Amino acid sequence: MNFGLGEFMSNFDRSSDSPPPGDTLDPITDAALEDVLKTVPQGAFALAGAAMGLLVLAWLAVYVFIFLARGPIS
Amino acid sequence: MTYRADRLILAHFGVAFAAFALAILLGAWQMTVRSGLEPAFTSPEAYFASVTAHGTIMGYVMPTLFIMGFGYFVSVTTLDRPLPSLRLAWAGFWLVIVGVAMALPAVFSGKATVLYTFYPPLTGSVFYYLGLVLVVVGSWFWVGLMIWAMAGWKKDNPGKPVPLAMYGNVANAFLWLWTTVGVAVELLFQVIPASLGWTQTIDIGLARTLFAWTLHPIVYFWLLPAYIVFYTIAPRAAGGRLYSDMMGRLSFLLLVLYSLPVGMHHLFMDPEHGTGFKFLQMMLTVLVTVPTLLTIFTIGASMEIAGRLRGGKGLFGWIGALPWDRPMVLATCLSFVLLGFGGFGGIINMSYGMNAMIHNTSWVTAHFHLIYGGTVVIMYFAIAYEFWPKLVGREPLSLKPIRLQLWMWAIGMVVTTFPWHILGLEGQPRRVATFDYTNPMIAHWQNWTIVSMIGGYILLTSGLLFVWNLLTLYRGAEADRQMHYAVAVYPPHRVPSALNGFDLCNGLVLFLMLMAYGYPVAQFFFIKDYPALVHRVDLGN
Amino acid sequence: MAPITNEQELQKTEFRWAMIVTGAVTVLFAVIGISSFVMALHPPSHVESIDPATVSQSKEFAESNLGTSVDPDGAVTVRIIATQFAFVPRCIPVPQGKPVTIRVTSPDVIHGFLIAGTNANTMVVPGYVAEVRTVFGTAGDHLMPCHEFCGLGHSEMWALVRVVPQAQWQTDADGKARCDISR
Amino acid sequence: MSETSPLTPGPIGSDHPASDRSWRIWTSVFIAGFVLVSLVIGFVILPWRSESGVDPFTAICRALGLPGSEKIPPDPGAAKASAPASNVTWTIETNRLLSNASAAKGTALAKDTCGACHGEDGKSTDPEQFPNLAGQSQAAIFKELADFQSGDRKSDIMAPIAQALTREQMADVAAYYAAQKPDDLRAADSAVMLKVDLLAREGDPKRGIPSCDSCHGPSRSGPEDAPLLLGQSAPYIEKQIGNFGSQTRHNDVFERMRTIAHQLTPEEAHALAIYYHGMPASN
Repeated sequence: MNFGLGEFMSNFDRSSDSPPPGDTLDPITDAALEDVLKTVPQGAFALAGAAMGLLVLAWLAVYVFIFLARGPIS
Repeated sequence: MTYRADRLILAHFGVAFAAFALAILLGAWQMTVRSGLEPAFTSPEAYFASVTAHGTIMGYVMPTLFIMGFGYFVSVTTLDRPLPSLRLAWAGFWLVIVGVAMALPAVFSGKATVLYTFYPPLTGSVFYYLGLVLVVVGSWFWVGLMIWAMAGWKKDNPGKPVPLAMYGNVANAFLWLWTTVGVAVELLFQVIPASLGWTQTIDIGLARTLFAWTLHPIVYFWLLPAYIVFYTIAPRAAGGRLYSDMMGRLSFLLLVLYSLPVGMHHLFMDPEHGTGFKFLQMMLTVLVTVPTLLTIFTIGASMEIAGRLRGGKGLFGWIGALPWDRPMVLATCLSFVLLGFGGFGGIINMSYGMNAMIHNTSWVTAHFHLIYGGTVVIMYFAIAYEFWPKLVGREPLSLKPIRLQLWMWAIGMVVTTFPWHILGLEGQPRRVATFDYTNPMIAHWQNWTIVSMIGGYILLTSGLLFVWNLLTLYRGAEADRQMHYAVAVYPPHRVPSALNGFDLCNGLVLFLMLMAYGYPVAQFFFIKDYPALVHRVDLGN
Repeated sequence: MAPITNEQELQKTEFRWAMIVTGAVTVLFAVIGISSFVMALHPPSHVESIDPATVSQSKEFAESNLGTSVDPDGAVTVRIIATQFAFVPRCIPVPQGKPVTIRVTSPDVIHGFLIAGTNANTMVVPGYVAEVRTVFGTAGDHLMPCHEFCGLGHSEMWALVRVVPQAQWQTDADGKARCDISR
Repeated sequence: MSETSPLTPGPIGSDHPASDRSWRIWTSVFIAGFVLVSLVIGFVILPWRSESGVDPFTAICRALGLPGSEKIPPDPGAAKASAPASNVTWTIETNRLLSNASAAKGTALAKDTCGACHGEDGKSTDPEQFPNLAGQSQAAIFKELADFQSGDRKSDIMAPIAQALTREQMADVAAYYAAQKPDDLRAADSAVMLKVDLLAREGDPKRGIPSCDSCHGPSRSGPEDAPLLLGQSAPYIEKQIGNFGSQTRHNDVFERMRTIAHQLTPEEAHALAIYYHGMPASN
């Protein structure tokens, strides 16, 4: 499966950010990356979503059961 | 290679961590005093001089020097060119050192017991304030050099995206320039004239509003290096790729944009402002959570890439598969956990009316120890461990003491701050040295304070272990001095100018600052208010 | 979610996450906004200036007029002075379940107080009379410590708020109510 | 391994200028709109609701924080307000009066009137009755003289003397005595039981008593008019604590000393007096 290499290769210039060839620390091959990208953000979505949801619920609980319970303020 | 900037960066880090070690000792001692276990020197003079020193070092000396060193390292390694002027960089450094050498003796001699937030009309020795002004002016040298370095690079690389780490670094430089306006005006035009005896009174409302201008964005100035490392170093350390480079640029922009016009949430309980601008700044404070929430997803995805590349399966299998043995990965994950707890404390502080529940209680102390002391400082450790081989040319002999130090810091921070949340809700006031634990209403506070103190001693051990690690561990194999930053899944080829420079950002910040602070600051020049008489605290012989 | 094969799809996931973040942030806005509107909640923001140097000469904050006073129309007003290193008065009785207005100022430096277990909380800035309006729900004694650094005596600066049930609430001839801290 | 992932740049990252301008427009519109909505809610909707029964204009002025737009509750007690404890007010004028005072002019006054009892060099001829003034805080001497003059502090001896003085003269003589060199003493901490030593240096959170040193110590971090105590004679200090406790002396603004003295036991008062009487710093 190629990534539509054809017409894009021509106008593609190597940005300074990508690892220089022969870089030992980043041996990620495109095949591995492409395979991983099949499922990637789902885990982060679930984790970040759960964390944020927990935060909002905890905030709501404190707001209603502790703050509002302690009487008005103005 | 760091283009002969190694000594400059090591000097910044060295002084920063030496001051850090001293301030950690003070912190642990203060916790012992508060726990009612009667340590030596429990006089209020000693306690509040220590609180001033702890705050001044942890708030002004250590982070400013660290961020300057961090900025020089990032600038030299990402732009792959020497600093625009090494001499100016050293000049800025020595200005900061002179400032510190002027401020700290005044604090330790008890002549400036006004805490690091000054609290006019309390007025201390002029050397304390002049010292802090020199620290800020010295850091402006760093700001100029960073902007100059990026401009020089962009001229030589027209149209190419600025490397993400440098973009965050310059964002921090602009943020710091905007941030210091408030405290500089307050010091130069209000507090220093009073300290020199030129004026008899100080307009307290104006002084507090100007300090609030600085008080919130300064914590984002401290926070940005941690975010830069989340985006540009941690993904590579975990063996993955940065999920989205563009989201990194967006987060840095939003952090600069929304951290500046929100300082008045420190003045919710103040009687010199109406509800209108407090509400506007509360609304903007809610927006400042957005870049952080975007970051936890983007970095989560980057870590997920690394985890799955190492064989992590299932929805959360990638977490276990991460290389936890690497300090940068361990620190990043611990930092996010502390960010969760600290952030929870923060969104409660900001919620308009609810601020009344916990303003100036131990809840606030817990919040900023978790966010700054936890999330940010643990990343400062990780950054130091990551940069040290590049600076001294030697790998660490073993990673075990490093991991131990990071774990102890996170655990110590949790043990110290959790009791403070409970005590905060029960109304334990801030900055009180001695409690009457025989009073049945607060007797049980002592148990929680002792737990916090134990956390404080864990932090003390961890902090000293950190300095010990830096001094002794880096004697291993020859290190590769070349710094490698994370690579994005889709490296950017061209980025819209709005995300490659700061003109739009500065324009919007100017608009927001005018809307958020225009009237609140201007009002003190035309409403009838009564300035308070200067109250000297440096009269002792 | 569809597998990512190019940058647009990746940015679509970021966009989707941004929408969820917007949703969460909107929940915060909504709860704060609506509860502030419906229950008229806002931080104490009564702006009234007073010359701190002559507070000791003022009629309203004269020694005899400090403390809790019930006006003829039943409104309860508490006048407090926060000065270096004591609240005056130190024992403050307030009726349970009735709206109370606390007016407080400082003749010297910045103070601040909170009444433990309640939402009463304010900074006390010299040059301004701060006003806090709340209702005390639970009867009993509440600690009222100074929570802003005001000098070397800050740790010993606290007062006691005694929430008196409606049945036992009584004031003297001119509407003043007092309590003794030792009992 | 191919050099890098040859994937196409996305729409937002694409390089034609249109996406660049759209970024600027959309962010500016969002921020301006957000600020506008917040202002409308913050200045119109919420204030109108929380101060119902008031016209919108006043509600907006209150939200702005314009002084004078606030509703101040009635204050029937003000009519029957008690007289101030002391007529001395720490204004800029008082400060200027004290800082411009000349110790030289004060010397003459000290020689012919005050010296007889307080000693020309500020060391009292009879310390039990007349306090030592050498090295005392100028503000404290000035305030006591002003209180003797106005009768806020009763004293048959001092009343006629103070009434003959003008405010400038009081400031001058106060400056003179403040400039005199006191004996070189230190607190007599070994002569008193520990609890009192702690009370003087660290205060007692149980009774809400701040440390005596926080106001009367060298740092004088408390109110302006708090006198230095070290070197004062023990009987004189004990008598003053007693006077405050029994309210016979009440020129302490906001009852600061009366509240504290009322809670001190006689033994504590006696021990504190000895503590501040002091002992020669040499031994």
